[in-house]
Amino acid sequence: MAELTYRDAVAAAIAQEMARDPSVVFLGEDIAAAGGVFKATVGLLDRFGPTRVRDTPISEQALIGAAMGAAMTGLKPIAEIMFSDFLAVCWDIIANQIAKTRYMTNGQVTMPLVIRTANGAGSRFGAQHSQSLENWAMTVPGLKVVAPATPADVVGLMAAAVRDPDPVLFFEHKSLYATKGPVPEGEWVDQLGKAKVLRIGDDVTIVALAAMVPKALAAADRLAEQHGVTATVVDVRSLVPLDTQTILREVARTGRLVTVEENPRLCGWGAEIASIASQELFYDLDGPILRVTTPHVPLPAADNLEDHVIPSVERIVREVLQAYD
Amino acid sequence: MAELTYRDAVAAAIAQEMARDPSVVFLGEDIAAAGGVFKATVGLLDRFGPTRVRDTPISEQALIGAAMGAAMTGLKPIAEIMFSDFLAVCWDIIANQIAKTRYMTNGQVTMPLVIRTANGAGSRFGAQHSQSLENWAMTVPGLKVVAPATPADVVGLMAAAVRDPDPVLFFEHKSLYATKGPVPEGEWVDQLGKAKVLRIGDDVTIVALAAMVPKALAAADRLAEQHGVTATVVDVRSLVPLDTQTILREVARTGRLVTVEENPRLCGWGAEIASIASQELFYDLDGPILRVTTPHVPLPAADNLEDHVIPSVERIVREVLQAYD
Amino acid sequence: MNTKHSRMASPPDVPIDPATRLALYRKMMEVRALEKRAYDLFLQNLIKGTSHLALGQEAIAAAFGVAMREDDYTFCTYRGHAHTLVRGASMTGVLGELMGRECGLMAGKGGSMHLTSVPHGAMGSYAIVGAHLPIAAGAAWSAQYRGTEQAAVCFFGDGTTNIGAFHEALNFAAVWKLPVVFVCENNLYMEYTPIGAVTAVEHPAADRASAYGLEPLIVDGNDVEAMFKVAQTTLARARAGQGPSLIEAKTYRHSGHSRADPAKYRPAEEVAAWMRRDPIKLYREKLLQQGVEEAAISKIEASVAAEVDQATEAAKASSVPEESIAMTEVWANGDWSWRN
Amino acid sequence: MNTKHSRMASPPDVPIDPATRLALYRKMMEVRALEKRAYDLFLQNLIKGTSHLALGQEAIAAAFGVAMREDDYTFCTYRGHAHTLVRGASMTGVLGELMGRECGLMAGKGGSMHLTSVPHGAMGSYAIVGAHLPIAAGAAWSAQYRGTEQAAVCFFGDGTTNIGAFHEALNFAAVWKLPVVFVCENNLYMEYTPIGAVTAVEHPAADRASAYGLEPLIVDGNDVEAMFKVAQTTLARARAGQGPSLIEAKTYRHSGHSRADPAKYRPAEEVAAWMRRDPIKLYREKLLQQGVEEAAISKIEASVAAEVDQATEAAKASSVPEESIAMTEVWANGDWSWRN
Ligand SMILES: Cc1ncc(C[n+]2csc(CCOP(=O)(O)OP(=O)(O)O)c2C)c(N)n1
Ligand SMILES: Cc1ncc(C[n+]2csc(CCOP(=O)(O)OP(=O)(O)O)c2C)c(N)n1
Ligand SMILES: [Mg+2]
Ligand SMILES: [Mg+2]
Repeated sequence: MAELTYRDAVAAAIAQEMARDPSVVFLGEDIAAAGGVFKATVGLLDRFGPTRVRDTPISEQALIGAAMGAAMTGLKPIAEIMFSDFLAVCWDIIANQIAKTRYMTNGQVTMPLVIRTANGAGSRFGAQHSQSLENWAMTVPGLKVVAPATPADVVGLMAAAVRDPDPVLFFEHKSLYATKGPVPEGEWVDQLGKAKVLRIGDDVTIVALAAMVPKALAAADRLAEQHGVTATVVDVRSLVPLDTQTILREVARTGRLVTVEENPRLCGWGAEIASIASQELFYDLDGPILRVTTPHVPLPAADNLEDHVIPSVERIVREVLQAYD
Repeated sequence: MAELTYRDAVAAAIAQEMARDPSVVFLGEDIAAAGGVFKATVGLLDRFGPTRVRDTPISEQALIGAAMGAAMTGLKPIAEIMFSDFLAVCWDIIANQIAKTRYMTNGQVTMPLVIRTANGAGSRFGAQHSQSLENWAMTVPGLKVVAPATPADVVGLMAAAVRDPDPVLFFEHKSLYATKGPVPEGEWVDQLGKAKVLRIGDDVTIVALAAMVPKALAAADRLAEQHGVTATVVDVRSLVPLDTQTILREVARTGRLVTVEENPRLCGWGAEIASIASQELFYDLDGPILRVTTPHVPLPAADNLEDHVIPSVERIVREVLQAYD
Repeated sequence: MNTKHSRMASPPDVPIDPATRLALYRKMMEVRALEKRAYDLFLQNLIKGTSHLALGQEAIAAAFGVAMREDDYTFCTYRGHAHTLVRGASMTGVLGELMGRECGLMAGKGGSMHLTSVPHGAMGSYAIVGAHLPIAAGAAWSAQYRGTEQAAVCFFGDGTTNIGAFHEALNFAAVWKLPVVFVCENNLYMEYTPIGAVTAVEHPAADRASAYGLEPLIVDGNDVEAMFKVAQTTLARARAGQGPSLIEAKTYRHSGHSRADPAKYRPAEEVAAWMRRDPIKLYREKLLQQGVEEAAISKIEASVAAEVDQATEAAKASSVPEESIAMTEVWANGDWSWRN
Repeated sequence: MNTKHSRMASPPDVPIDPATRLALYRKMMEVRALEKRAYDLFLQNLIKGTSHLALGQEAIAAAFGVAMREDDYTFCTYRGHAHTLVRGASMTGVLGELMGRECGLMAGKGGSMHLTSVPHGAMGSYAIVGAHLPIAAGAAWSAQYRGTEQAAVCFFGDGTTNIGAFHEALNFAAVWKLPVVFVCENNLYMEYTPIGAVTAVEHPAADRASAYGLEPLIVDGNDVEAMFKVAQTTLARARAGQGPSLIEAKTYRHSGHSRADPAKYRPAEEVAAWMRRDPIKLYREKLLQQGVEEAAISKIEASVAAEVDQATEAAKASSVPEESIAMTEVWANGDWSWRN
């Protein structure tokens, strides 16, 4: 096992796939010569050259459209959208074109591409550079949606995403870029659509994603140590496909479900999981389903305000105790 | 009471508000000289003239951006996005700019504008002209979201939306344009954030929106007549603000909740309501929460295929009976 | 008309050979016959939804259909029956799709606005204005990367030149020198609105060319030979690695924007003038003047008429698609499932 | 340099009066002092998040700040401290916002990238490239509709000229003849990438002007008087109902793109050459040459220095915002609630 930062894991994953398959190409703004604004793609230009690693103009529609056209004709592009908030400027290409073209053409077209993007809050960047937008992608049939929480998952899920014949939106969390963790040596490929049970408990199942995973784990520790409540923690990892088997199995076992979502509340991924559990596990539930989310407000910039709205370990603990006490 | 079509109600509502308030202006593609591609805005140009009713280029970002800039500086624009699917081409302006600017400026800016758009399936227009996208708007804090099911609600809710100081996304359903219904004579203004109980029953509460409302009513009739199941039917009308009081009261009373959504399943508005009910009414529920939705696929064009995927009266009846039998 | 070619690969000044001329005529006739039939089938309520015909604009698609290499890529719009057909897609497949039948190019799943025939290089019809310009650039990028000398051709209307994706795609393609030909079919209207009422310049495409370092190319879109020549030169330029071109072809649609539109907003004289410039009528006269036997022309016309009749019958005879296919091909494994 | 004004309202050829000259100098100094202070506060970790300074680009904002009418509208980007300040927003409000304090223009809710001061006509700083161009057009539309002869001025960078919203806004504003002045601050880089590497033309804004029926206007953005004159003529044109203008002001930023950027990608000679063309240094020399007393200049400098010191202390003394304000002002009633 090598120790890598989440940031370096991005470059390592892309390099692993580009080395393996010459049809993998990479494009985005400031990703080549500059190595990315988060320095997550440093070294790729030097290693793979300017025909495979290409800087683009500030033209998200053009670059995502180009990725689509290339994917339809034999390449496997990885496209970067610098901040997930900017998905909005090319949302038509993603939601209406990339997602639907295979279906509309009754399978004539295959769309093997990955859109990777820096998602999430915690950097005091304000309302237009901090959103958690996995649910936007989840609303659109035809998109796969992944959000890794660890360096190992960055590599394994990125590799799986690049090899997947369908379009994958790959949400990297900005506040995790500096975190470190072990990554298997050699080629490492994981599987899309598998959640991970990170901790086993009996009283409640906490389901979290991306930067909420370490917080959920910390909350589970505190619940156990200070309150005698033992929690299972599940890292969803992949929203589409969704590993309902793992999630529902754990919820059924503990009888309780808490989702921890960084997104503003309405129509977050937790709502979907809650609706599935409330339909399929009705008779197994011992108590109400709880969603801990950022309140339904845009994100403030000041550090104390941002910290106030994003779910914290304290808030997760407090809300779980309130709900189940 | 006058009998109006849903289509004519749109023009009547806009006319009512433009006649009342000279700061109301209306812009969009083919809305003026041509009266709109759905003929929902016929007569407005003649009545209010070309400085208030303006045709635009095919430039959704420009026209929605212009509406925003005008709203910030004293006007009350109504902007048309011809099909809701095209919201995607100006999603940045809507989701990142219009929705967040009041909050980011700590209230310095007010954003009184309405974006009206033709939403929904049933016209055999295929995957890029048939989507039900209310949930896209619902995911974004700072947007109000309305979807009328009747001509009276078109007028009353449009008037309320125009008078509201906040941005409102107003989803008109294409397949309802030809339907007729009574509209109060004289000035008619309704209230945002109020659901309507259309039918009272004891066994289950069916919550529906827009074109699913008449189907839910028909399903309720059939459930009563053929199966002895009596259903309350609630027309949500306004997703943000959401009238949880009315919805939860009816669900608590009947003990059961079924949502009927035209959107593809994942992260639909029904998921949000299900998650609220599963948290707040856990001990009042007598059975699992059921969501009847379009399956999570893009929409097919052929008539039999489109009919197959959109929730039908038969399917609502069948799924309700399966869930609760 | 401005037809500067200074930056183009040298235009082939060789006369168009007789076989090619008849091929051009035939392609135009095929489009005409198909579109007229589509119109009739509408009136018979055998086509549901909407449909956007290319009646009057046949020369542009036909010219490219003849000029393109088999492995080139076409990207077009909802008004794309013509562009799909000229690449070799079957009439039965096209009419079947419009009618929502199993024999349709996409078995009814896409519909009139999304005709696609990948085996013929018809890479899709896109119904949201502007989206396919960057996508076409991407296919051209792929060809460039793979070194295949394929070109991508992207058709769109005058109204499309005012949307953001147009601008992004043109700049992107120019900077990356991509082998893509952008063809603006300027039929003077964006839906019901005259293009001049919503555009800051007279020639919506050509007057923007310099913003991307490109030459303005204005062509008479109703002159199929002029179109054929500009198709050849721009395709050659693409294959030679000289980058994109932007063509503005002046033309006119004979019918309304779509099924729903009687096109009353157009001045009668304008319509009449353009009807006199019907590209098929013009070319038929020209062929006769050039000494082509009327019999050769009539033979084409009869053959096309028979073909469209046959296709109509085949499409009518085809059953509606199985409902189960509504739940297939979301993913490459054929499935639609989003969960385990 | 190309500075054709043929379609412009006649440029005022009257010399700039002494008071205005000192006002221009003072505005530049204010921006310089504020931005330097922002830089220092960063190093002291009193500013979190990110920040984009206008060091080296002061002349453009200053010229418009002096030329604009009080009720005109400014729209700018994340690199907008300068444009906000020159409209009259307080230094304390700006620095306080950067530091996330209660005294900030938006009490910390917006942050460095979203400075807004509506009472001063500073209608917001927008952090997603291109978005504010159509919004500025909308404010201009509102002014046109209300008949107020207000103008909107919209500042953005060279990199912004390649995004779709730029194209849509320019065409829209031209067709509707809106009173808006689009000011491209061409500092030669979009973030870390030289603008020439991603743009099909040499002058990213000016070479696009004709695509919207506008005159190309290239100005030395480091010459504050040249900027002032073009500001006056374009604002006059706007007020006279002659429609929008597009200015390309050539300039250079002294520091990196943002806090995180040491700007190593720029050739040393390029940086040195532009440092020699520091707009403030140039103008100081010019003022002295023109016979302005050095004392008058020093007095401005001292006064500005004192102002920024005072503002810094005031901002430091201001408390952090109450957490409760995170839950206000989503809606016009002050509330955030989405349910009853
Ligand atoms: C983004 C977007 N906006 C609006 C529409 C609705 N619409 C469909 S076709 C059309 C007019 C297009 O005009 P033009 O580009 O000239 O093509 P033509 O139909 O004349 O061939 C419009 C506005 C759309 N499909 N997509
Ligand atoms: C749509 C969008 N894409 C990318 C970015 C990231 N980004 C922020 S500033 C910038 C460069 C802008 O360059 P330019 O327009 O020249 O302005 P400058 O920063 O030089 O003043 C980029 C790419 C963004 N904010 N929005
Ligand atoms: Mg047209
Ligand atoms: Mg720049």
